[in-house]
Amino acid sequence: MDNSMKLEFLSKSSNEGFARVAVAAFASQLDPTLEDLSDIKTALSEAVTNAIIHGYENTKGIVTISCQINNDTLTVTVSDSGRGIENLEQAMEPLYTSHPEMERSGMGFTVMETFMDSVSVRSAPGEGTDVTMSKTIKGR
Amino acid sequence: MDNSMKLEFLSKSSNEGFARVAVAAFASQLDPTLEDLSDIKTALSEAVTNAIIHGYENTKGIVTISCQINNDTLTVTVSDSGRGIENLEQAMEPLYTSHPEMERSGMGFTVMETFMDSVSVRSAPGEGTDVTMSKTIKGR
Amino acid sequence: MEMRYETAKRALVVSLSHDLDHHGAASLREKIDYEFRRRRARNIIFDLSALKFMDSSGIGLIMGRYRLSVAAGGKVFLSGVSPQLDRLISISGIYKIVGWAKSISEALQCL
Amino acid sequence: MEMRYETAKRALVVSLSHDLDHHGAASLREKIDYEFRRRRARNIIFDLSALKFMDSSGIGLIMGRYRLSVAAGGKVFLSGVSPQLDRLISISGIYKIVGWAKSISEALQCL
Ligand SMILES: Nc1ncnc2c1ncn2[C@@H]1O[C@H](COP(=O)(O)OP(=O)(O)O)[C@@H](O)[C@H]1O
Ligand SMILES: Nc1ncnc2c1ncn2[C@@H]1O[C@H](COP(=O)(O)OP(=O)(O)O)[C@@H](O)[C@H]1O
Repeated sequence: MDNSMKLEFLSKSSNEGFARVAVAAFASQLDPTLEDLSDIKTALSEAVTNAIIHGYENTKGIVTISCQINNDTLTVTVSDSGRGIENLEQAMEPLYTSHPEMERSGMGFTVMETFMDSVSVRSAPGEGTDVTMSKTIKGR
Repeated sequence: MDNSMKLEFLSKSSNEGFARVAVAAFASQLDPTLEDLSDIKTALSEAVTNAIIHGYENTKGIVTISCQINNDTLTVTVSDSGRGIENLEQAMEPLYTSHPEMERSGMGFTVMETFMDSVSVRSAPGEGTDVTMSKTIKGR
Repeated sequence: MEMRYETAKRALVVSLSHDLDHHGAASLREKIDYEFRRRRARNIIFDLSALKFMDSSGIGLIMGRYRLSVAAGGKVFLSGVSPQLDRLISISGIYKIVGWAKSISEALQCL
Repeated sequence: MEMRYETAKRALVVSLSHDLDHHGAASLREKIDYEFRRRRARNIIFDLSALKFMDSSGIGLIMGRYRLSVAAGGKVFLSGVSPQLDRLISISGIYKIVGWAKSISEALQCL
């Protein structure tokens, strides 16, 4: 492993911006383009927001972000120990959201899949959710 | 406690800049001035650099940064489980450095004390060092 | 965010800045809806040229304002869309329901 | 970082940018010392106007270059010092041994 970091913070929405900046600063070591960085921030923001609003349902919990750099690849895992996902297939469908009344668009997982090279989700109801995403930064 | 975060990363010098950006992004929630932010980044950079070069002596280890916001006060603890400090009084003297050949200036602790409101150090030889610093951000 | 109202076109022009994420969306929504109702507006133009970051919470915000305008017999336009934002908005599919314009004035002309 | 050599004053002008911390200091030191010796320079002017961040590793770097210049019978000047940097440099005490100038040209005149 070339480099790694782990970030834990309270499930407050005011930490969403902080989490994006921290992960982008870590990812900068791969010399990404501005577009790469924006992709990473957007995908991360989706996963962190989901942990806060769906995982912990706006109650107090800890969100954990682990990042690794291996060669040119950044791997990011966003974890919560919140309510978990009962029907993962349905959750990952574009436009599906369990909270339309909160004006969620149901596009979170689709955005992660579009902006990262790979996304995998492990979730158990009552235990929590881990979302692992990776992206390879092509040398310029 | 209003907000808190914990950051762990490998003791690589390339993480010094990342650590500064992450802590500054977290501290931004207190609406600090640019001068406050610069003070916090500078003090943090001293403590993180010390953990990497003195604590772990450039070998592989984990540096941990814990941050808390209580009302207007930011408290930051930088910890390593490296070699520790034998003579703390001497270490904290301005201009004292155990590594003049690495062009260390011996000003690290003095900078932390000047740029933060309080600094306290707990260290045990062979076990590691915790540096805790705090700064109150005056409302503008 | 800054808002202004174009009476002739009954259009609320919402200029977004900084980051549009879940954290900021709720208060933006409240302010926009308040102004929309107070002015008895029909149309909304989102000027995104000064926006630094947006994720799918922004898509949700735009979709919600679309419903509001449609209910008032109006339209929603987006202007100042950067290439990066364009990718996000494209995959969301909302270009099927909201208009796109190069600038605020072009959007006003389309109304 | 950018360097240029002022032959008339035997001065190496080092313009620093971005962040000067422990991570970057070693390679900067190597490059400056190489150029200093290659040019048979005597004096060093550090232009700090584009520097975004510096901690005590920068103080160590400047002190080390001071030793190099003194050994060659020369001086070190700092120019473009922001108020924030000025506080750091003041507490370090190095203003006792290095000069200060508003600009590179003023520093050159002092040599
Ligand atoms: N961390 C999580 N914990 C629990 N449920 C989740 C989590 N992440 C996503 N979900 C579920 O998956 C659904 C789809 O997520 P997503 O595609 O991000 O859309 P949105 O966030 O807009 O609802 C959510 O509405 C929620 O029901
Ligand atoms: N985390 C640490 N682990 C072990 N020793 C330390 C640590 N931090 C500081 N020291 C000791 O204290 C001395 C003084 O530290 P400091 O004032 O930061 O100056 P400098 O880093 O320039 O040497 C160091 O030279 C080192 O011997």
